[in-house]
Amino acid sequence: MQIVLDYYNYWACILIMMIGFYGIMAKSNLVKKVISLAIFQTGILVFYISTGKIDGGTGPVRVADGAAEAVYSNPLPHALMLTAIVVGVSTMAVALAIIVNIRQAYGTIDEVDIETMEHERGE
Amino acid sequence: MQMTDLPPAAVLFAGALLLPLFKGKWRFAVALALPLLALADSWAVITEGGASFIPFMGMTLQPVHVHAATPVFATIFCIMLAGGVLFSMNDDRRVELTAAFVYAGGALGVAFAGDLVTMFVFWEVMTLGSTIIIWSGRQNDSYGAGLRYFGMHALGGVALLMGIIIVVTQRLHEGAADPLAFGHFSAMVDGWSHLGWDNAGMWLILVGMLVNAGAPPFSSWIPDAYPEGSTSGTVFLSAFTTKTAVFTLLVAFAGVEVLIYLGVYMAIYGVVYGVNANNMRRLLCYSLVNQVGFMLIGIGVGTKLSIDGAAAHAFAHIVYKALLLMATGSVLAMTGKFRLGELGGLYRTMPVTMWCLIIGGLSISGFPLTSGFTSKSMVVQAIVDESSRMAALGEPHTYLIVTWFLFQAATAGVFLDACVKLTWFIFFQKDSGLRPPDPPWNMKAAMIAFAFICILLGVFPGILYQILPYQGEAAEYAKVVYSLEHVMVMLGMLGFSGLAFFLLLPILKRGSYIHLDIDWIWRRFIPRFWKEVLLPLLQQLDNAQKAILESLPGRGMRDANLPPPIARRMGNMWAVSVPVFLIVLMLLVYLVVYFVIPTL
Amino acid sequence: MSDEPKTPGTSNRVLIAWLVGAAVLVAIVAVDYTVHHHAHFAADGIDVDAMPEFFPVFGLVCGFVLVLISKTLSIALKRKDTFYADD
Amino acid sequence: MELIRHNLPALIVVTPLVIGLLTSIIGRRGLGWWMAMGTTAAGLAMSVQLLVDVLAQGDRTVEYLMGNWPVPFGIGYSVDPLNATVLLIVSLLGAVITLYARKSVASEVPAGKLNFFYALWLFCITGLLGITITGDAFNLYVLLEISSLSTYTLVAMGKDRNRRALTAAVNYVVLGSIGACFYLVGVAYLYMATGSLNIADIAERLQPIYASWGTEAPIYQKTVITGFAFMAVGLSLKLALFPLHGWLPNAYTYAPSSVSALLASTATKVGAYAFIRVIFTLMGVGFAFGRLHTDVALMVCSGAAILVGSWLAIRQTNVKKLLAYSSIAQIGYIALGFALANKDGITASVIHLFNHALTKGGMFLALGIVMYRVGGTRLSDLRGLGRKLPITMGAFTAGGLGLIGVPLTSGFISKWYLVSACLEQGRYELAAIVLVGSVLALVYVWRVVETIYFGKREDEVNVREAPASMLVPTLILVGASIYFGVDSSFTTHIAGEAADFLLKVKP
Repeated sequence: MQIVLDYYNYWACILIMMIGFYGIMAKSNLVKKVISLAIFQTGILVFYISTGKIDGGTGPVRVADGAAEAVYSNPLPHALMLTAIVVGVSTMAVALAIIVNIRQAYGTIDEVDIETMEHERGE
Repeated sequence: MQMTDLPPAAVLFAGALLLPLFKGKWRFAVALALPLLALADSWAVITEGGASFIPFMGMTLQPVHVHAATPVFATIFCIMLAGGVLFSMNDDRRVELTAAFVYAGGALGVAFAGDLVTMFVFWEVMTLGSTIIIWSGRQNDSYGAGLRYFGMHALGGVALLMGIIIVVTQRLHEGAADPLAFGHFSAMVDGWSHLGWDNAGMWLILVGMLVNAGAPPFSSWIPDAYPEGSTSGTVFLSAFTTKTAVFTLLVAFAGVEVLIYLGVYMAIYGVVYGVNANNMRRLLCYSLVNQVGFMLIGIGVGTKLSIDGAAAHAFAHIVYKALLLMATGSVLAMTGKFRLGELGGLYRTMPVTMWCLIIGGLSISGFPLTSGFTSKSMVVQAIVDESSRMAALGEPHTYLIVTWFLFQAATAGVFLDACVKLTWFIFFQKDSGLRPPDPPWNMKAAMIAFAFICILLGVFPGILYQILPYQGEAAEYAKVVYSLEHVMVMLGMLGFSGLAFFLLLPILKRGSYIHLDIDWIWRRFIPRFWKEVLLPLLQQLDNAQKAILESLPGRGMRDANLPPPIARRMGNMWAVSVPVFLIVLMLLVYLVVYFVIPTL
Repeated sequence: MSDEPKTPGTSNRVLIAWLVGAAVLVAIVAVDYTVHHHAHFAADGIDVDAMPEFFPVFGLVCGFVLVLISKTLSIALKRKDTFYADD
Repeated sequence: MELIRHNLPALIVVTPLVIGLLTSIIGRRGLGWWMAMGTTAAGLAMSVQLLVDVLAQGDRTVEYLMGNWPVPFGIGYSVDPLNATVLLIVSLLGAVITLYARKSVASEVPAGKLNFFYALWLFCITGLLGITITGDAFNLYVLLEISSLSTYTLVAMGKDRNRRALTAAVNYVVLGSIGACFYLVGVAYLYMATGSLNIADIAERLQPIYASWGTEAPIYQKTVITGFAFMAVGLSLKLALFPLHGWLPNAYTYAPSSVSALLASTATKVGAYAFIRVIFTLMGVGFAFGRLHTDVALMVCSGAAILVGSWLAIRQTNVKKLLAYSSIAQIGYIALGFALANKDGITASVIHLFNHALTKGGMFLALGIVMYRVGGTRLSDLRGLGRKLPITMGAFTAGGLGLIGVPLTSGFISKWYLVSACLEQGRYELAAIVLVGSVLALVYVWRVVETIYFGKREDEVNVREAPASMLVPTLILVGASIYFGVDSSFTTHIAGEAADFLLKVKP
């Protein structure tokens, strides 16, 4: 029990990721799949940022000379996650663009319906 | 440039490239000259000693190397090709002739291969050439038979390649000086009895070679594929593949006991199936298996005399088997019929063919004054000698005695089969009403030439004996080969097995039948088993799996796998759900591996 | 198919051929009786092959046995020659 | 000149990126290909120069600091024999396939999108080169995504031929993103444990952590292990190692011909490289294999990949898909090689990276010609083409022989080393699997070859041999794959260097 409480932030991240996973697996609507993917990625972002958090730490801002010991959160994960967010957004954009094309080509964005159509076509 | 710099096989490959450029008489002249040139080159290499090396992956290839048995095989391969060219020349079969040169070139290449890789490459060249010859046969089932033939030999080739890779890497790890060397596996023959990972390479090489030799359970490809060649194609086919296999076995596996058992099986199998055969060329293919069986016995016994015998028998056999197939091919060409039941009475109009067939038939049975007698009796004598040597040492040798009796029985059987039966049904029995003339001059010339060689080697065995691997032993044997006792053994056996044929004539009726062989397993049983047992079973599993999937929540998961049967399913992972599920599963597996294994 | 098929034994030449064959066999038997055969496996006490007329008898028996074996097998293994083509 | 040479590691990545950007904004049609061609040719020259430089160095490494920031803080590029080889593979195949792409792409992609196509093409190559050269774990993720994002789009551009390209692409987006995210999670865990992102630096900082294991107070044990597990799964997916190959067959099948060739010959190779780098340089082979037994997992996966991939290839009726499944099997060979972790094994792996890129690239290009001339790549489309397209089909057949591993083709060399490595480790069952894989390869190659040469065409279309601009690249690749089978001294030399380099780096 202790391990759950101590690391509640990590467990929460894992929960978010698992929700995303479930969506990717179980939803047949492609947009919902992509949204689930975004949820999954968000879980990772939160996870990363929470690794940089230090109890009682402040923002990594230079404090006046002679002030008390400056304890600040690690800024690097934040910086990295900015890049990761950009990557995630790009992924979303590409995926949605492809889905728009799928809608034009098939008239549906339901994975199961598409598969059925292709199966009937003999692909 | 000296002649010895030129690999003999290259002459024939050059021929394969050149031939399509010529027409008519020139084509004939070139095709006939090239094998003779290759023969001259072979002998130049044999007398000078070959020494060309090519670096390969830090090792050396030796494409021109002279083994003890090389002279015999190189000589006969060249003679055979020339004879086959002569026989085939009236018929314009361009593809087949080119393929025959590639095929013979491969065989000649193997005979001069000093390392395993060169041997393998030429080995596969042969497979390619021979498959094309079968395909150019234009018989009913040429295409299918060629495919089966190719499949069988490709698999044999893969076994060979696997074996070579394993053996060479083992040798590299042992730090052998010449890891690629193609020579006798003496060290492995000693530890023969157990089959384990460490000598798996050698076993695979043996299996690869045995596939080409037509050893059980792969004997059936010979009678399946060879009769589908054209009249001349089958002549070429009969000469090279099995005999090259005999050559390689002779080089690598002399003295391996298991070859004796395989040889005995083949000798008996050939006779038993031959008696039932109705297609005259298929009958000869069965007797081909029988004769290769004799050679394997010779290799398996492994004394100098028996190896000489096996090599000499290969030489003699190529000649008389080609002769027999030329004669039956002539009958086929002139009548268009190949079933024994439909022939008969041809002695009236095809006397040359008849006499050639009889000479071939007598040779294959080892009748005195023919080549078969002088070659086969060496193996017989070697079995007796080895048996008495082992008896003196007190080693178990009962198997040699049994082998000797079965060997003699098969000899008697093959006379009944390939000589008396064939001659009787084609040229005598009832009159079929057919009155075909003898074949064109070139076919006759080829037959007469080969018949002449059969008699020549029977009367003057010394000619052949002096190019055998162990000439000393052969020369000793030449003094006793025509003892009265030897002659009477053969005459008594052959004469009375011929009598048995005529006594049993009433039950030897011919019908349009084939007889099932081991290949039934992969031609009929496995396909049927797959279609009627395994596939329905898999479909049942499929339904069960679908039921499970349907009970899951969420449409994507449930319907991820749509109707396609399991055969399509595995190849169609379009749906995202299954791969994603696998990702999670793999993560779990890795975590388990990482967390559990280090603590164990 | 010209005239009616002749069966062996109806013409003189065929009769002569049969007689020559029989004479050869008789001659073989006669000569074999005079030849001394060594036992090939004397060391093992097997001397059956040194008996007079062993090989003629052996050849005859082998001929019979092999034909009978293959005919027996034939009963079980015989198929129409279109067997595999039927697939 | 000296300036360029000094900055080669950066230039090799930055050039295609910048030119790619330019390509996407220029208006003139037809210019895109020229820019791509020039860039890839320059890239080839640079990678050759880099390889020469690396082999000339005593310690076999060339270090480069981005913006001169020292290593744990800035991004460092480091080139050693292994990634110099992979760079050569990527830029060589990139250049040759670009040469080929002009006509092929013009026939498969609408004219209005050609410039975008080549922009993405260059981005893809940028990403692949970047992954190979970077020495920074997070930078690797970013470059992985650059190449992946452009690849998704390139695959989707096959939609005008077959709308199935779209579904294949969206599928690839989802799976590829998950794979990259897994890798990112892995990096996060390692960052938690070590506080560094530079691969060499992480490896150094992991040493005290490893040393603490088995003692009373192990530090960061679970963190490090979990990180490795995530990384291994993420990279297995990028590498398409069985059973995580789900995205590959359809992506290869429905992408435009040139894209299939580029993907098949470079993308998975770079994935394999990244995996090798993580195991040997980051984790250290002694820890990854010795303690965690990753090698067992890898051997099982790659053995299954060889068997299942080949088996599935046999069952395909679309030749492109058949080659795709064959790639899965070939990836098995590569993974098996480095899982064995001895000199022969790594040599086999690296040689096979090279040989398979040439062979499979050449075969996909030959299929692209079929697509160009006949309009499809199903078995029925290839029937009887042996007479109509003798050169193309000859090249395809020669490539097929290489897949089987016939002597005197490059496939033979790789398999030779691989079997040798298996035997050295006493893994006879794996040697057997490798050889069984060859038999299965024989079957699937034979199926196609039989169709090509013995199949009868129903429609008597008049098909001509392809234009030289497509034939020449095909013949270059297939010819090279044969050449390196006959004279393997170059490949074995650089692969041997790479193996020595990797095995010297002990934890």
